[in-house]
Amino acid sequence: MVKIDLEGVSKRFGSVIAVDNVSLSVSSGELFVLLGPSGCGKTTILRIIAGLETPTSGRVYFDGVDVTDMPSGKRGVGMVFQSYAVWPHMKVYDNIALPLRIKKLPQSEIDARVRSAARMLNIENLLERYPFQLSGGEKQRVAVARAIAVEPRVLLMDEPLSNLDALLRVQARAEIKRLQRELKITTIYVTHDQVEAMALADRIAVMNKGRVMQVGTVDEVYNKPLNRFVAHFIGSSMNFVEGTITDRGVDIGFALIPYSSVPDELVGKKVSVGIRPEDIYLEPIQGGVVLKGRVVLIENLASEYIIHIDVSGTLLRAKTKLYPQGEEVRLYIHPSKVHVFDTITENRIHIA
Amino acid sequence: MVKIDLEGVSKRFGSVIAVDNVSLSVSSGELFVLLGPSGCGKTTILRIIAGLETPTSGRVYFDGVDVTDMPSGKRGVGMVFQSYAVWPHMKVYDNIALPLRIKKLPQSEIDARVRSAARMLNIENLLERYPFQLSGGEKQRVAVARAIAVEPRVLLMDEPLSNLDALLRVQARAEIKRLQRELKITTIYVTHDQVEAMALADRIAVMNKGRVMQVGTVDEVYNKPLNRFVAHFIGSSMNFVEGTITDRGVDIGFALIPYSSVPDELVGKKVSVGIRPEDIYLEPIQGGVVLKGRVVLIENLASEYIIHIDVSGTLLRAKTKLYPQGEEVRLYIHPSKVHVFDTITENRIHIA
Amino acid sequence: MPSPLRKHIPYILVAPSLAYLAFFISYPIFYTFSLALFGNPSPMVEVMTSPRLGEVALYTTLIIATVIPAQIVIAIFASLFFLNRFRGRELVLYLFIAPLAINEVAAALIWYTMLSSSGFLNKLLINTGVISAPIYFFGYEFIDRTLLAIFLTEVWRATPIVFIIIYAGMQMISRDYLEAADVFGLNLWQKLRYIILPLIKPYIQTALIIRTLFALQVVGPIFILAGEYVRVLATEVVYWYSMRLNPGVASAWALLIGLVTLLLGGLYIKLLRPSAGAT
Amino acid sequence: MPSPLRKHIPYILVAPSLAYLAFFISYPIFYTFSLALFGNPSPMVEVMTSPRLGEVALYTTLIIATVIPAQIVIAIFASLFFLNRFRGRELVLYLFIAPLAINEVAAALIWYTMLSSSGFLNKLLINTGVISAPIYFFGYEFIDRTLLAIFLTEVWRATPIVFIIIYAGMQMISRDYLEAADVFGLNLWQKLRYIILPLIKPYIQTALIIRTLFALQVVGPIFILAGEYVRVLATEVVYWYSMRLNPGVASAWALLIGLVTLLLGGLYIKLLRPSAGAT
Repeated sequence: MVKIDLEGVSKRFGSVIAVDNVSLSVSSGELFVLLGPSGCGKTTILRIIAGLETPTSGRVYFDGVDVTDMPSGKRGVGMVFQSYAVWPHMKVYDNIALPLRIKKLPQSEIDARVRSAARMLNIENLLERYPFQLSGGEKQRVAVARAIAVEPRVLLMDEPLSNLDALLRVQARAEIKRLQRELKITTIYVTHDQVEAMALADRIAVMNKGRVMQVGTVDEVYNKPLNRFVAHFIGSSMNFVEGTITDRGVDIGFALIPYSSVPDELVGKKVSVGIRPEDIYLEPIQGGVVLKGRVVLIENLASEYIIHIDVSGTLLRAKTKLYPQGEEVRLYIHPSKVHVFDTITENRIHIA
Repeated sequence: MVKIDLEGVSKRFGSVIAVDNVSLSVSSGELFVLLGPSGCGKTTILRIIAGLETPTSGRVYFDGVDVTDMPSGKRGVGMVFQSYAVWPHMKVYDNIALPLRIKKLPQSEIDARVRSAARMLNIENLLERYPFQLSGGEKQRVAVARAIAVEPRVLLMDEPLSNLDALLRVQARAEIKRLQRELKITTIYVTHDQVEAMALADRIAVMNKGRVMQVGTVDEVYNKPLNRFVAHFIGSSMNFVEGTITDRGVDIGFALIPYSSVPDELVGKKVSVGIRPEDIYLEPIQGGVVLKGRVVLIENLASEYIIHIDVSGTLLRAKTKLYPQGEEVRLYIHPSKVHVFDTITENRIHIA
Repeated sequence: MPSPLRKHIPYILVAPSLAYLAFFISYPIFYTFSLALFGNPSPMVEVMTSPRLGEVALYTTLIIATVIPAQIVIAIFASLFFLNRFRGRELVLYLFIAPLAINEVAAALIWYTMLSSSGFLNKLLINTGVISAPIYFFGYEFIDRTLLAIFLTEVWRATPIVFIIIYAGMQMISRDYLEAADVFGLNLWQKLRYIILPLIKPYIQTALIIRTLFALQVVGPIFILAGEYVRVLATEVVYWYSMRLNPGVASAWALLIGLVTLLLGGLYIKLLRPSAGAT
Repeated sequence: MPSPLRKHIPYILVAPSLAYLAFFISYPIFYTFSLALFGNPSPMVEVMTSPRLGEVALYTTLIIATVIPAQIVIAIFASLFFLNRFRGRELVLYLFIAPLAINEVAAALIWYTMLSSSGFLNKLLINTGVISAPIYFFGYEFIDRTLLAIFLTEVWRATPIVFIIIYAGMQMISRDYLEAADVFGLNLWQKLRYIILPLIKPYIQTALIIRTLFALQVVGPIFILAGEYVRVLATEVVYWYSMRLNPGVASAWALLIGLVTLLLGGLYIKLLRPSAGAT
């Protein structure tokens, strides 16, 4: 299993900068997720690692060996495409076997590998089918089986679950996680779905506009987002309120969020304050700041409610298991669950 | 605002029965959601109401008037298509205005209606754009604006949010809910996304294989699913365990879920027992049944964990905010949160 | 393998294609140019000042300006018709495009036979008492009717190709666009005018370009139906080459065909610019 | 409006189309049938027992069996070539399909001129000293070389249409299928063999059918390059009609063309059944 390093990788398409000076290290055996909105460059990075694109500048290393100019087929990567790219004119068996035949492996070895991969993905009964006879979930398994049958040094997955429906997606992601744990292949997984990213990842790189915004574990990117973009993108969509830092805390107009040790140089700074819907409570909490608001809309998700509340003209969303009693409600937020970002640079301001 | 009734509506395509003897009543001003997996017939029902399909048998009434054979254009419906169907060769203004021009409304009236609809959907600045210059979310708003500008008696929406990305979808669904509350147009909304359905609906009809499985409010379909299909489809995907009813409760092999008043005639019946991941606790609850298991996989979603636990060979998923301490864990479930279904008919067995 | 070499592989592999292009395609074209332009007097100048030019321009324009619009209109209505699913649709469709399988010369011969003074049409009309003496379609004195015969033959023979293009275009229109029109109360004619025609513009354009290209090249049918007395650009090429043994002037006429094709093609592209975003 | 009436509207609206079909399309076709089959002796029987049949079959087969495969192979390689994005690609592409804009008769005249005893090729070869006396391509004694000239002309003229079809097919192949092949180590030839060719089978089939259809109808170029001594199905139609004034036998030959077209079309469809699921 291989360690992958990207050193200052950039990629331009004409005048568009798809990837902008990205350096990353993926540890051996790790499940590393590239997360970001469409067009953020995550797929381009994956394709550069696969050898399907040549970077405009920068180098790619597999275990310290420069593979930047190595043809894709020589890199020993297995790839699962978003469209699955299961060749439509071949049976499932031949789809998995063709890459092995190309390598001129003995027939017995090919058969053994195809059947072993099929067993792992639970598609042994589909080997004689054509792709058009398969459901989306089955095609996805075939694509994964093809990728692991070549016994790759690196497994690359480009949004492999995005074409499945919600229930199946939740099951399939647990299967992928279990399979990766078992095979211990260094895996790079691209997705735009932050829940999927969190559920799968050992570490996540959050990307935006060709740049890496933050690399970290799930808890790091969720609890300490380094900038407004990461805060907005991870977790259920955050409430943002404009405010100003004072010597006693952050003034957000309709309330003051108290902090004890505000450095003098920050006083007067304009900030964006982010609060996650799940961090707004309808019942008193210890050390909580209280806000008064009016309920404008309730979305009933059965196991919880999303409550849209007008607080002095600002609309906040709260996620709670309590159904609000009456139109007027009190909200409670804890200063430690409030994220403060510089309005101009959008970077996190560490304040306590 | 109109009341809609379907009476024994069926639709066959060749030998395929898309809709199988469906009767429904949608109240005046209600937001009614048709929910089900793809191919369940929900879109066909919407198209029959729109007048785009003629039912093979059965009748459709608008306020008691039989409209089964009335051409679509005469029914006074506004429709938002899944693909939006915003005509690509016309500017946004003309897209909204064309249906009004066809009705030969005076120019001033047309202009007023287009601008009012655009204002409501916040697309006033897009009126001179062509559809290819719009994002998916903007196209969706144009489609809604076009549908409400005709001042329809019924608003029909066919998965209008399915082509948007996750963040936008959550925002757009709240907007649709607010708009519908404001306009009070009878609205029928088709989706395969159960979260969306719950967030929006006054009432939900859950469909499967051309039939209506259950009609009810969000709390009804979530807390008292009438059959295994509804239980599985609503909420995060349920754990199912096979069991047998005894005189003291339901025996699921590795535990007994106690019920005090089991009718004699049910004793010995084979049942499927459904437990939602959010109803499995890692800490003791009052009146809870305890199970022992071994953690096999943890998905960290930051604000909660999905924990895959092996309980005597059966895999259960629990959704919890607690991180399990060690491999061996105790699980607690409450009999009132356990759903019991007949293994053969798959219908709910009421037991307490 | 170092990156620069990899980049050149496609070029190296296709060197034979380039050679093929250069010698097999380009040479004959440039050869025609040189034949048409150089000489004393230049054949091109000869053609442009010849008295035949006016006559050729008239008939060429007349044929193209009647045949092609008729074909487009027929093709549009036929496409609307075939969009309906009905029993035996496939059979009728094959019948409709059957003339494609018939050689242009054979097609002209069929129509010549049918329209001749002792042909089917005259027999029918005489036997039913509509006329008492045969109608003559062919001969220098009946040049109007000969043009009608050419029109019928060309429409019969080449409408299927226009139909195939326009039908393909109509099938590409998303069903949703038409259903939205239904829901919002557009009737059939309003759908045609506001939705279908604007959306198939690119296909109409393609059909116009292809048909003009081919219509400018029709020789056989005109020789068969009109002998030497209806002169168009394409027949001039053959006439000057084969009968007057003057490859220079023939090449000049051929070059004119090329120029007119380019000109009309450009005009169609300009006039029928697809509406923004229509795809 | 009651439902049954609504259902019939499309039919009522298109009655004119049906009338058009019946009289304008079907009649001429049936007329040809009756000319070919009825008579004493039946022209069809006459043709099937005529000594010319063997000769016609030989030359028709020879031309089709050499020209069409050559066109397919050239078109496949050209398509592979044009799939690469390179500078000036559009220009080269237009140049490649330029012969489409040239009339078949004009094309034949160009090649006749180039290959004639005093034409460009002979001048070039004599001036460079490769040969001392001109090579004769035309005339009954040089029938092999005439066939070569026909081959060259047809390949030059009609390969672009094959190219357009096959190129369209290759562009339809999802990039992902080819990139998966790259990732899994297939080289260019393996990609062609295992991925591209199986996936463009339906397009090769279409190209074969269209080209066979049109190749069976070529008259002008053969008359120009080979006069009367290379006889194929299509030239027989014209010969019997115009020179022997026998519409019956001409129709019988025309009918034979139709039959052979259907036969070969069916054969291609059977042999090149698209692989399951390839779309």
